[in-house]
Amino acid sequence: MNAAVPQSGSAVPSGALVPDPVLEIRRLGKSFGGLQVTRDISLTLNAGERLGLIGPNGAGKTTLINLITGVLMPDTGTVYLNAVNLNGLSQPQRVKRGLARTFQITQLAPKITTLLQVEMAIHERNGSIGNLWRSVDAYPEVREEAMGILEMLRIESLAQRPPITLAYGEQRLVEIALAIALRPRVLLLDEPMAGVPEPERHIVLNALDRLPPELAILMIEHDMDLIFNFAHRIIVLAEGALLADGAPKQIRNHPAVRIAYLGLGSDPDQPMIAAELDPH
Amino acid sequence: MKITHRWLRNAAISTLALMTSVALMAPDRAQAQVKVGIIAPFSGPFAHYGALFKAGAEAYLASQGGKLAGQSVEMIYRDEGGPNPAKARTTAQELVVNDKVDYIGGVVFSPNAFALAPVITESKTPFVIFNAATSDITTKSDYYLRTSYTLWQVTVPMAQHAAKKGLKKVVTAVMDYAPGVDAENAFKSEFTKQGGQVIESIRMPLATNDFAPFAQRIKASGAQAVYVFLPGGPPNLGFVKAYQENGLRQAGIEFLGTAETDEFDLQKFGDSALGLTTAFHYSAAHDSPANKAFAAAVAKQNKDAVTNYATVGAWDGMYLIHKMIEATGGKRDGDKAMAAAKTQKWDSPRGPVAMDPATRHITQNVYLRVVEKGPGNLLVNKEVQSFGQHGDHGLGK
Amino acid sequence: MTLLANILIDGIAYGMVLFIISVGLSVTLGLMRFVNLAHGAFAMTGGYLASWFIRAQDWPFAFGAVGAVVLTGLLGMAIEALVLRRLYRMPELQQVLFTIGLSFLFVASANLLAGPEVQLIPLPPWLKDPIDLGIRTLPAQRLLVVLTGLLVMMISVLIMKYSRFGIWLRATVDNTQAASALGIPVEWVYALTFGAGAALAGLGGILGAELLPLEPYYPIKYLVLVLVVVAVGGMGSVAGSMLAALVLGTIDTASKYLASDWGSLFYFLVMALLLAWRPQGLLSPGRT
Amino acid sequence: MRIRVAPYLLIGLVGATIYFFFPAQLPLASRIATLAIFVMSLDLIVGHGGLATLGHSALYGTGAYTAGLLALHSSSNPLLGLLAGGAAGATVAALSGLFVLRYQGLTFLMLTIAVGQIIQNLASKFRAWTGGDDGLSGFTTGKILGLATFDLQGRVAFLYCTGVLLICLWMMRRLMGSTFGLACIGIHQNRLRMAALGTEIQPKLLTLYCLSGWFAGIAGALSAQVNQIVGLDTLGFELSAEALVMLVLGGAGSLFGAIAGTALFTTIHHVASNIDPYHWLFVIGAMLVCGVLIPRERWGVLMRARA
Repeated sequence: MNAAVPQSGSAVPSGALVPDPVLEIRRLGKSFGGLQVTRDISLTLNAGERLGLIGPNGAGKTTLINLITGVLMPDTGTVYLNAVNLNGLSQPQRVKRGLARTFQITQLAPKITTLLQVEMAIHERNGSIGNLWRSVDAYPEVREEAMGILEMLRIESLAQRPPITLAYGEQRLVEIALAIALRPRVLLLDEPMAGVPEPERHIVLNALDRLPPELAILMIEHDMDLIFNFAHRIIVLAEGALLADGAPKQIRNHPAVRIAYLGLGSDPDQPMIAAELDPH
Repeated sequence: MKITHRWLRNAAISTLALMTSVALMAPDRAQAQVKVGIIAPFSGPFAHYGALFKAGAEAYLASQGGKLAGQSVEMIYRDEGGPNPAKARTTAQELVVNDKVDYIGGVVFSPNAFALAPVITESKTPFVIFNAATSDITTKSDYYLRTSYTLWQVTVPMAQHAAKKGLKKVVTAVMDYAPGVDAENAFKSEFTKQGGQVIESIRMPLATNDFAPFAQRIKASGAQAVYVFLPGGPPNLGFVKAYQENGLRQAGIEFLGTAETDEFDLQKFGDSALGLTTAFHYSAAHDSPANKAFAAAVAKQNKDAVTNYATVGAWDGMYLIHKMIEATGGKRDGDKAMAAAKTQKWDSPRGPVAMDPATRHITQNVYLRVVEKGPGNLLVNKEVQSFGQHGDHGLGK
Repeated sequence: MTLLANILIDGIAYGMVLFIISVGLSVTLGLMRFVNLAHGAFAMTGGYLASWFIRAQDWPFAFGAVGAVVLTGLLGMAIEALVLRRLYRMPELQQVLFTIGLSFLFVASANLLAGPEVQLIPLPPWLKDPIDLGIRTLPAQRLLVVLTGLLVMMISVLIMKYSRFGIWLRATVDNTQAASALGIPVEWVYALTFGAGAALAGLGGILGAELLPLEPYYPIKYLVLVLVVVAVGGMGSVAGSMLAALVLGTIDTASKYLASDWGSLFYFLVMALLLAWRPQGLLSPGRT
Repeated sequence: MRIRVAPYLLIGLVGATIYFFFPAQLPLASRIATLAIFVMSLDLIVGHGGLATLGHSALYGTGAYTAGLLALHSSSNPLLGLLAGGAAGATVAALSGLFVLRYQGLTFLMLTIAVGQIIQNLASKFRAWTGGDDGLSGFTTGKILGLATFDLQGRVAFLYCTGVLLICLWMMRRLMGSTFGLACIGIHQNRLRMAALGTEIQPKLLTLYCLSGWFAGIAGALSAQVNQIVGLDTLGFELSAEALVMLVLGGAGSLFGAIAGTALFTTIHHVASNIDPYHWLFVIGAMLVCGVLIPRERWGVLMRARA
């Protein structure tokens, strides 16, 4: 697919040292009716990079995710994945090119066991999902791989349980497992902590630590503790436009961000008070 | 996906149900000498046919003292439902194989009657059709007999009458299904032969609720009369209502019908039906001792039942079965029974009738009738003229 | 020209009959999101009651009709309170099965109580005669249906838009829990709305009886007809139902004038195209 | 392995019991077997794909007419008839699916009704080919596997229908046990999730609809061959609605449930209408109403209490 593209990922980065842009967004714009919800956003995500995306409710975070994943089509601008223009490609086509996501509210097939769902993701990746005749049970290598992913996330004990029997935090992990099974280049995590009760938080945190290092991750989160610890770089969205882009430290000290979003004074020495900030 | 206990339970339940059904249906009836299976709609929108068939057949049996030709007779009724040939065939098969019936009677719908051909041919079971009116059914097996009518049979004399009356331009308006098309063809071919002209042929969809557009089309066509065929029930009421409400009568467009003023629906028309003319083989108002006896016998059997073409079809059908039992002495012998039935001639409540040995269809008088007020202020189909004996004109067309 | 006028007159008159028999369903299915396939059963109940009042009890037409409508509404409320409210949370398929089963029970009961034949509702003299429209005549009964249809639409739109009950209903349908927390008597709102839907169904059964004769199989026979109107019109939009009924009525009438030997092919073709064009219905409120 | 063979054995056992001990019920059992294939095909799209349809008889009827026309004009080979019926059903499914599968819920339901009605109207219009309301008849069915023709007792027909039922069941179970089947169930349960996995939903559903049409067509062809007549009712709304009732009665999503539901519904219909045809609707009506009001789990309790 990307053979025709000159700069695409031949150079395998170790960590985030060598910039290897896998996801590039150029001047993206989208409006609903007369309301401009995304204005001229450009950003780059490198292999192995952990990018945080924050902003108040209504800042256009979800719209941005929808534009990247192909749920919505932009009015202006372009999304590149491995230097391939994604405009006009459907959501499944983008997934096939290496773009995976999780949902703010978990989306799982409620009655299919965890293991089978992961297997399904692997079959989807392999292209064996359309096989009409061969039984699901006749792919030992897929089952093994699926089990391996569950083990990596330490949820192998959930293998035979369907999501309706799982705790919410566990369902998050299943979503992450599905995303990993797709072997994406880019993973979009849409508020992975949303709705996760306090006692289950560490499960998700541990899982995030175990994500493959070469994966590029874009995470939206309201949980400031989490995002400032997790991200290498943070971008701030406000009213549909990019407000700031920089390392966590820079963002914490960015005057405009402190006022507009973090709700703090412009003095960088003043400590952050709240872990979860939401002006609305 | 995984097989659970559910299917086991489901399967067990269904098996159980099957067995129970078998147990329920195990024959524990007193052994009669002759068995007659009647297939008719006892459920669904056409259930009144079943009721009338049953009333007619039971009335005939009772009029003979409960025995036919000295043989005790068991009547077995099976539901036809609606037009569903697959089910009709299964039903006939069960009647022949399980219940071991000697004769089959009934059947309202032509496709169902067609479906029985292989069963009756193979088992040599005489089957008397009480209603189903498509002409060529009787050609599909040698074991068909029919005591009802065909559209050709009653339409041809109607077309001749229209021509004789001096009508030149006529519109046909029929329901768009097989008997309707039969009726349209019959009228067109005979009326044209007589020098008339069918200026428009309207086929009305079976699902029609609103007949006003058709009434307007008839009115606009400039015809002197409209020849109509509709199946019994609600469409009849709808069409006659539209005929009145859209001023066709005032415009002098004559109504030439067949089964529309059937006694089952007649009283519901109210005064709007007065003066409608139809050509048909049976009127409840037919003045003869046989018809009076028939009406009395039916009333004794079921006080709600009317005497109409369905009731008389069943009554005469039972007469044929009676004669076949007589000829075979109650033994099962389809060929001997058919030989006897084919040459029968008798005095039916509708008038003198005879079986045509070639077509095994009934030859009968066709009458011109006009709807009038009769005794008790009830509407009747008054026979004003007899067109004489007619067989089925529809075969070979 | 006359042909066009004829198509329009008959089409609108027929469309109004379609509207009047489906408007009740547009309330129960459209507004309450309850897949009420027993709609025809309530329509039949209204018709049978009216027929009984007017024919057997010799009530005047208007009395009999109003009495039947009110009784049908009460019956609807009773059934809603006793059973149907347990079904709101069930999957649609379960609602389908239950209401079809209910329809079967109504069919069998009607057959048992009144026999298989058509039940007539005798019209008073003022509805019997055709009225001259200038270019042609139209039965007075049909004019009554047209007027009643317009009236029903106006009243329901007014109630939905401006009355407190309308606000309650919309709140309840949107979010029952929140509405309940706000002190809205949601159980009563549901029961009354369903009752209103049943009463409207009964009204349709009575006024539509001239074209859709009352017989035991009524609930099943005309089910598809009314479902089509509501689906094409848009969920919960009474005005949409009217628009759909008029469009479909006109199409059906036009096909009878111009292409009657194709059966109801064009009716369903147009329905499919309309649905494909506007899957949520011609007029669907609260959706952009 | 044991659990895989068990269902076929059970059906075989029931079949053998009917064949040897209740020969009187053979015609009824053949009809159940034919309908069961149809209801199973409906289960593919309703139970597995999650799309409620009321136009499934369009696929069944097309299969039936195709098999009938084939037997009438060219070959009375039953196997060829089944294949032709299946192909016709799949073709109609493919053509209509391209259109109707874009929609969901009530819109999809209404569109399937429309497609069914349109096809039925066409069949009625072209009566020169289809026989219109009189039905398509006059064709015969050749020897089954070159061995036997249908007998009056319905033995051969029963064995034939049961055989086709078992083969169809086996095929459908394989299909639904495949990765494709898994994906369809996934689409049923959560379309968002499947799209996020990269599943192209429409093509999957179209394939499923075609498979469903294939089996529905086979069922129709089987009915045509056994009854040697095809009526317009095979394309009718009533058949679609009844099949849906049978399916949900047995439990949508389970092919065995489909068979059990068909057997239960058809048998009760048969028994009830033989006892008193007038009131059979009371029975089915009460059955549906109670079936919904009393949750499945409680049926077991009730049954045990009675035993």
